Amino acid sequence: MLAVNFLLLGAVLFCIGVYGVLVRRNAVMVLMSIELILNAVNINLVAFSVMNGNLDGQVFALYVIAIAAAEVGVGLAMVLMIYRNRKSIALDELSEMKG
Amino acid sequence: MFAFLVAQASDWITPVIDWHAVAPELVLVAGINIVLLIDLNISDAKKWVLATLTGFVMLGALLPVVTLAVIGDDSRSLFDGRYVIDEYALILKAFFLLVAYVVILMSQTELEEGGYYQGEFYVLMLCSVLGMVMMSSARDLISIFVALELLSIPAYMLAAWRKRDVKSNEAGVKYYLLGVFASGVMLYGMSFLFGATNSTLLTDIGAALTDGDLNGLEVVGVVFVICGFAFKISAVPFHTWAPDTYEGAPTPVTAFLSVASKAAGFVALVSIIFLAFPNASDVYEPLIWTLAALTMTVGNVLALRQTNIVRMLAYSSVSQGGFILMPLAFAGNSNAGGSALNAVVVYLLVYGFMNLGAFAIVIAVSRKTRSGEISSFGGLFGYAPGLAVAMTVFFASLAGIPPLGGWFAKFNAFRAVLQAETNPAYVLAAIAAVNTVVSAAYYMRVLRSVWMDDAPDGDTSPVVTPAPIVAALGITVIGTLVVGVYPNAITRFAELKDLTGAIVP
Amino acid sequence: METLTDQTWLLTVGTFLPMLGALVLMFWPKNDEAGIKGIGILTAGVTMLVGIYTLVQFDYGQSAKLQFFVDAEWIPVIKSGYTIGLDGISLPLYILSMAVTFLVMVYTWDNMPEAGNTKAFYILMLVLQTGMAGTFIAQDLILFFVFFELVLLPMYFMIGVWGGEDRRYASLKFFLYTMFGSAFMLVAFLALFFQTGAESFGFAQLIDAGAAIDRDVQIWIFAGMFLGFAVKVPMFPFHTWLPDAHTQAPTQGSVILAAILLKLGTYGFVRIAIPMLPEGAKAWAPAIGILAVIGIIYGALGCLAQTDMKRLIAFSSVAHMGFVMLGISTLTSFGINAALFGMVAHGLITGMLFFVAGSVKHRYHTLEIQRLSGMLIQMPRMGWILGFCAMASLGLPGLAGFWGEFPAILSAYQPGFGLSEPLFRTLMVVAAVGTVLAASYLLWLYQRTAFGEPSDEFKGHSDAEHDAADRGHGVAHSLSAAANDHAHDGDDAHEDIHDVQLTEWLSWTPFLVAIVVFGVYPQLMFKVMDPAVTQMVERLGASLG
Amino acid sequence: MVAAEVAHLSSGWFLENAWLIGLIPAVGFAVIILFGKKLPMQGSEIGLGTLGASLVIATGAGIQWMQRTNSAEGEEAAAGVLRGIARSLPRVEEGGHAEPFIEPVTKTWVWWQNSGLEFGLGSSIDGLSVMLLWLVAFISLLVQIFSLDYVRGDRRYTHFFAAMTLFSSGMLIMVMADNMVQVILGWEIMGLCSFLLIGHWWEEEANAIAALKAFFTVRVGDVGLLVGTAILFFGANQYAVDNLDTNGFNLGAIQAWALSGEASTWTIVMAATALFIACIGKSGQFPLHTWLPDAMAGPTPVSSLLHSSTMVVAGVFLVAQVYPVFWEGFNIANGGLSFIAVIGGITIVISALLAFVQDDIKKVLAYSTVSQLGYMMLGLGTGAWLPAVFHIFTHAFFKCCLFLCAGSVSHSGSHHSFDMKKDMGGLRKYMPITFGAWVVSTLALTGVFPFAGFWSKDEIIDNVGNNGYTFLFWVGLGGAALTAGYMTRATYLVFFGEPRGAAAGEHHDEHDVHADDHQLVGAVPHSLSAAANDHGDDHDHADHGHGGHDDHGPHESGKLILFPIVVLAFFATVSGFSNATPLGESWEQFKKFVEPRPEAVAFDAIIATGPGESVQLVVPAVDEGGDDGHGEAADDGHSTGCGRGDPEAATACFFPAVVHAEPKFAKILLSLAVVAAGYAAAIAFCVAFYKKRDPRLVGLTERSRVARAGYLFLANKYYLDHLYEKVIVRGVAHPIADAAYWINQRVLDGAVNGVGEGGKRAGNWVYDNIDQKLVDGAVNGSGFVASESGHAMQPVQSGKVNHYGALLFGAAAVGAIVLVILNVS
Repeated sequence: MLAVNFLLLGAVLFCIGVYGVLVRRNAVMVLMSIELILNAVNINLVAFSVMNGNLDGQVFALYVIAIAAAEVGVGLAMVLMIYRNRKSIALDELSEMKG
Repeated sequence: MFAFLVAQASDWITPVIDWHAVAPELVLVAGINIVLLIDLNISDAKKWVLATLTGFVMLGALLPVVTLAVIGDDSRSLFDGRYVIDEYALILKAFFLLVAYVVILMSQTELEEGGYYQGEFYVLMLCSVLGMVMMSSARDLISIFVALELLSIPAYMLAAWRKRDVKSNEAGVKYYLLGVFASGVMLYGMSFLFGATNSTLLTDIGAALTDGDLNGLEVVGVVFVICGFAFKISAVPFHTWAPDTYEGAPTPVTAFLSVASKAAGFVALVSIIFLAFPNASDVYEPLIWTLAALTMTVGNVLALRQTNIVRMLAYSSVSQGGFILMPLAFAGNSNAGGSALNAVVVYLLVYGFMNLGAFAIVIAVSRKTRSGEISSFGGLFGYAPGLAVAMTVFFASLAGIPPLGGWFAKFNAFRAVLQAETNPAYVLAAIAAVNTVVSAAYYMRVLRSVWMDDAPDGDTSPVVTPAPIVAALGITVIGTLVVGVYPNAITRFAELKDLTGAIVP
Repeated sequence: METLTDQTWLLTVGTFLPMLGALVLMFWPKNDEAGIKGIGILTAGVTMLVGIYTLVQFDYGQSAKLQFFVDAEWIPVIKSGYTIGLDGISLPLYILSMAVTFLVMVYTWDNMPEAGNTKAFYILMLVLQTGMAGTFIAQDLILFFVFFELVLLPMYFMIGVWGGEDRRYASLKFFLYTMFGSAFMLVAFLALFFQTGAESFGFAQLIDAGAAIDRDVQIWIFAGMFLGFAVKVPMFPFHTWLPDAHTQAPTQGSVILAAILLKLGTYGFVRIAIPMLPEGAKAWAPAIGILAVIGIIYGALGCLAQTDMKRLIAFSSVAHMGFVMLGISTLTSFGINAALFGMVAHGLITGMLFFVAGSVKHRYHTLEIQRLSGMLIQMPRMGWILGFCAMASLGLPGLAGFWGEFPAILSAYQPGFGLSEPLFRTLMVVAAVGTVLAASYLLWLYQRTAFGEPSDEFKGHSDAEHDAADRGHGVAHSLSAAANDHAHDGDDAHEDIHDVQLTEWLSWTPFLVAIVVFGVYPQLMFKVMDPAVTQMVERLGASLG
Repeated sequence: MVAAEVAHLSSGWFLENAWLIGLIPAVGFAVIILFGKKLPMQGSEIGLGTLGASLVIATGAGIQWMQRTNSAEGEEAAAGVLRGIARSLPRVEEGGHAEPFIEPVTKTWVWWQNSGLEFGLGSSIDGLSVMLLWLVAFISLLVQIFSLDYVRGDRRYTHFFAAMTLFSSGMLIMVMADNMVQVILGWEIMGLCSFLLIGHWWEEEANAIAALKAFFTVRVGDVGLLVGTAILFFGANQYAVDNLDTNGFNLGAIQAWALSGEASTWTIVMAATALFIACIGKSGQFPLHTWLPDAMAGPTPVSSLLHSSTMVVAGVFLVAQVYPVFWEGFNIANGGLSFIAVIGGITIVISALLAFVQDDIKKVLAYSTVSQLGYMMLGLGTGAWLPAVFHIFTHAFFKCCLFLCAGSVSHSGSHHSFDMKKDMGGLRKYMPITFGAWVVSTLALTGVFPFAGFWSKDEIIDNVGNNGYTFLFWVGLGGAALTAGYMTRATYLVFFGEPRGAAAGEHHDEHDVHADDHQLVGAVPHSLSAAANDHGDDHDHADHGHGGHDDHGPHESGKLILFPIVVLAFFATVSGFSNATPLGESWEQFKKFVEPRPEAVAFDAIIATGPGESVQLVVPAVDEGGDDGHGEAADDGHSTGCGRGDPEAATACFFPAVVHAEPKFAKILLSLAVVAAGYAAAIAFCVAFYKKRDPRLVGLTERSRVARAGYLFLANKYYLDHLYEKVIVRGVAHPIADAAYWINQRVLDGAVNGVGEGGKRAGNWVYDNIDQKLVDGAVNGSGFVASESGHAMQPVQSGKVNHYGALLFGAAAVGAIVLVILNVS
């Protein structure tokens, strides 16, 4: 069945995204990886909605896209802010607080 | 394919909207716009107006909640069951609004003296509260997701509110990245649930999931969704962001996060578990059991090590989360189900009072000491007995000592667990019992320095506590005491019927 | 269980009146010391009067029944009510708690601990009193638990704020220890409640329903309660908080701790654990008996090792509570009567001993036994009072202590409900040996502190010696000479060591009188307790078959 | 025993209200403590007054008890003539009917009740108790009179009298007790007073320690009392409740139960053993006797009252009181070699030997007391109940008298020293009255005809032999000889020979006396006495007396001191005749009035009115088929009586049928001879050793060395001295006695002290290692573990976003996988 391929694609994207979040030190790259995860989700939703013939999935996907945009906006703003304060966006330097 | 989509789209009926039911949300929306507009054209000197205004918005939103509670005993359901206003929802809406009101009281002076942006702060606060208020009515994956983001995204920004402060930035970024990541994981799980059950409506999902014949898709979906909210309620091992964020963020925001947004997470978790997973107890019960045990234990032992009071409170709120989570592990149990719901709600209410109170004290004292170290509270009893006594009330309550609110909350949690009368229940209860003692250790250590030590630098000038904070303290102290001495005050709320439409296992 | 419901207001008033006083004090100007003390003492006094009125109104003919019984709604959700009542078992302790608090407050008039802040001190004592009194009248598990825990915080602060050098450690230890016990106790309560499926947390229902639970479950639940109560008693090996707490606590704290707080544990056994879980009690009785006797010997040995007077007294309470627990563990009405008597007696005697220790510390600024000597020369009255209490404490017939010890030992000869006789007879003999040890450490203490000449560092600072010196001027002898020299040289580290003073007399006389009265005529208490205890044991027998 | 007839028992006010005897001094004590200091005589008058009152009542009670006894015998009392002849026949033979058991007169109130059991407090008067009541009241009164002068000016004069009075009250309460609890009450009160009075001069550490030792040692014995009471209670309770309408604490019930044959052997043996351990402690029997000599640290009146005549016989009294228990427990009936007898025997010899090597006069008397108590125990242990009790009576007089004489000597003769060798000698010239009293009492103590000791002690020895304990019989005789010996030695050292030391009017500083000899308690160090002394003017009479004042040498004591001595000496002379067995039954007042009759009593007779007021007694008549023989036939007559077989159904025995020996002239002569021998040897020894040892002696011995070289004749001349001194004394007396003393000090005493020390060590060890390290360590350890585990987890909180993310996703993934595996089949 076709849908299975979509799901596999979604899974792959998800894994790439997770991998990116876990290993990348660059804040922007992490944002990107998160976008990948969200897109994996979207693909899943759309695929399922087609599979089950149920529009809700696509509606859900639209919401996700919209909110993802908002999130990225906030995220980039924050990245900018860090950059201003410490001239670097390397995440592993963000460890003022620990323990 | 397209044709069939059109066919789907064709029979669209305009949903009937019960305006009274959504009045609280509407008031908040209106409030957001008003505050925004006023903020645009008002001199910095007058910004305090905004605080007052926001406060009134909260109370204004509380009004329809009250009327709803008074009039409507039967639950109102909108958008064919995706948005439900029942007793449970109303209690929590009221709770969120009240908490937000107290937080605003706490933050006013902080913002004025800290020289932060004020208007935006209140606007974002309102947005976040709107998200929470929606969350308590949301009964559909989509609306839950939307509400979740609505309450989270402003919170990310609030956490980073002290722009110039590196710690604050760090707090915001960590919170943001992990939050988004967690919600990504959660969404992935949701997509599976949707795929497996072909619905986003919780009750439909609940109908579709049944113990015994669950497939991998469903299990993964359930686990990921729960994990997503476990992040929100900072349950171990999804708690890592909490201490850093709490420490870095402005204290009022910390209070807001540790109470309101955590509560929102619980609200979502409760409605999902009771409505969507009632028959997936084989999956979520072990999961939540483990989470609860881990959360209370790890939170406590880590709190023992802290020297910064805010960070200690962060860990303490982690472990408190464990206690709130505890009853949910037996939500599916035929004996304990009902009282588990009560236990969670009651605990949330009490927890709100005492934790906010604790943070209010921290704010009030640190205005003088300018330090977050526990040692800086030394001799407080000497020069500010009032604050010291209030602090004693909150911390003792957090430790669960009668006759303060905390004991009743903990008692209810124990009660719900033991009502299950199963061995896992007894084990969990024993773990919790030990944890109450461990937690008492660090709460009492703080009180010890408050009562028994001398002021670190011998500075015993009295503390000036601004009126708003006094008001906040008043509300929280009274709440804590009343609940403890006469629990009926809230138990009558907690006598909840099962959530509307919940499938009783 | 039948109840008498006349004058239902009495107990509530007697219990919560101190809270009222505390409330008033809260808004009283902080610097008005006298006013604060006055209000505190007044409140306690009025409460005491209410207590006396209760004594008068109590129907001794029916002391087995709960009197002044109230059963009001409190927390319907969890089926817990405001159920209070008083019967022969709780009456003595209820009154004792009132009397002790009152007298301690009187004592405080002149002997306020260094840390100051009279206001807070009195408020805490009043809160403490409510907690203690409430525990003894509560007839509902949850209510009992609330009161039981209510005493924690005040005592924690009392030790922590007004205590000795090591107070921070001692207070936290006390708190966590007790908290630990009561956490498990709460779990046990709930388990009991759900296992019985009783329709409320009221004692009566649970006593009726408890016996129905099957044995193993009872044993487990009893274990939980045992933790809670045994820590409070404290029984070996949960006793280690006691010496620290006692040693560090201010005199007032030690007295209240010894006189009342320890009794909460034993009272819990008699009132809750044993009646509600007969099988569990029967299964645990040997263990309790053994631990109790270990406690007796162990506490005595601990005493022999002490160099600090107060710490010695603290260990002695471990030993004495051992006798109480031994009596309880026999599950006979004889033994339980003895235990209840022992509780009151120990409260009076050990409380009194702590008073004396406190006053000695107040005068000598030390409790090191080596440094104290010749107290009889320097403070004859104080010395004799100490001797009197020591004699009472080692169980001299004719003084209260004996009636706790002797019947307890006696009862162990023939334990109830087919408990192993060889075991308990062995315990009896060991306990009897314990009385000898008691004699040895108490007399040893007395001989070293009271007898002999005053040690050089304190020699000649006491009023008594000065008088002697003044009288003995004509005769040339070393002591008065020394006294004169010391008396006359100007700069002098110690202020004069006075004998017993007015407030001390006021607050001690009732203790001393009570010790003698109950010692000479124990019937006063036995008559009250006996019917209630007998009834309880009969129920036990009924459910144990 | 079918036919029965009715006898009437009279009663009277004094018997009914005997409880006052104990109560009055108790009240007196309270008064003295509270107001004593304010009274003109500082409270002493209260003590004297109350004891006087007690004495009056006791006397009245005694008289009425005799009437009560007589009233039971009805007309037969008239036929007293018969008894002169047929003295030793069982009373059955006389007038053909048995003498009934005379019920004690009891009066009790409910003292306390526990789980339905009611315990009484009051008085139960029978022959034994009324005798002792009178004795104690009498002696206490005399001793207090003595003390008036003896301790005048003492800093704690009032406390002294308070304690003395309290002691009397305690002893009286114990003696009149009708239940074990009351016995314990009195018992412990006495212990307390003993502690207070021995430590009366506690400023000196030696006294304080002696007091502690006394109390502690006795307390060790008291374990036996508690345990024994418990065993008896639970043993006898059922029987008592069923039959006698009382409970297991009641003494009568215990007696009846013990004789009823219902008691299991194990129970009764354990009970008897436990109780006797208590008596060993109280009555200073071997091996717990070591506290008694040390107790001499107390003032002399204390020694004379508590530690010789009254308190220490409490143990003996207890044995006599619950005699049936021991009778059955140790199988005395069938001549079993009882624990009691053995201990008694050992004690007699051990302590008598010890008395030889004492230089402190009070210690000689102390060991003598121990030895005499040994006699009493020996008697009780061998079934000679009557003589033993009688010996309590007589011994009280002469031993108390001896102590008072010693006190008088030290008071006026030896400058407060009690050291016979240092400070005494030749005092008879100065203190004739004291000397006379001393001699009389000594003769009484040694059992010389016709003094008191003779009638009691010889009766004991006689009966011991008669009951078949031949060996112990000889032990008793030997003891008598030793007694004679050491008393002679003491007498000689004190009153004969040349005055030495203080007696010769020398002044040595008391401090170095203390320094070189610690036995010299009794005197108070200067500093204190002066500090203590409120009124410097009557120094001369104060106990520490002449310290620092010029001294007019030894002289006779004042009247207040002499009066009691003389009175006691008188009784020491005559009291023996109150039960002069050899003179015939009409003299046997003790046998008639004190010894309970071994006759069964029907339950209903007791329950009917309850013990007490005049009752109608059902007297079982004895079948005429009984033997009518004489002598040993008498014993057969008894061999079916109480304590020799179970009593009839529905009847109870309260006293076993003990056997009374016929006095045989031979035996009397024998014992007199032994005593005489003892005297002879001792006098010879003293004369040779002490008197003839003048400077000449040394020179002579030197010459005797030379003589061995040549002058054999001269050498032979002093051969006797040589023999005496070198061979007999060094070779015999010293080694044995020294050895005994060595054992006493090192082994026994060491053991007692060792127990204390060991306890303390154990305490330290347990506290340091177990309590602090183990138990407490565990507690603190747990806290440490918690906090450390927190420390271990802190690295997880690395602060790095990626780590957090990894943790987050890892947990989710693991959870998902596990649960999938669990749930998806």
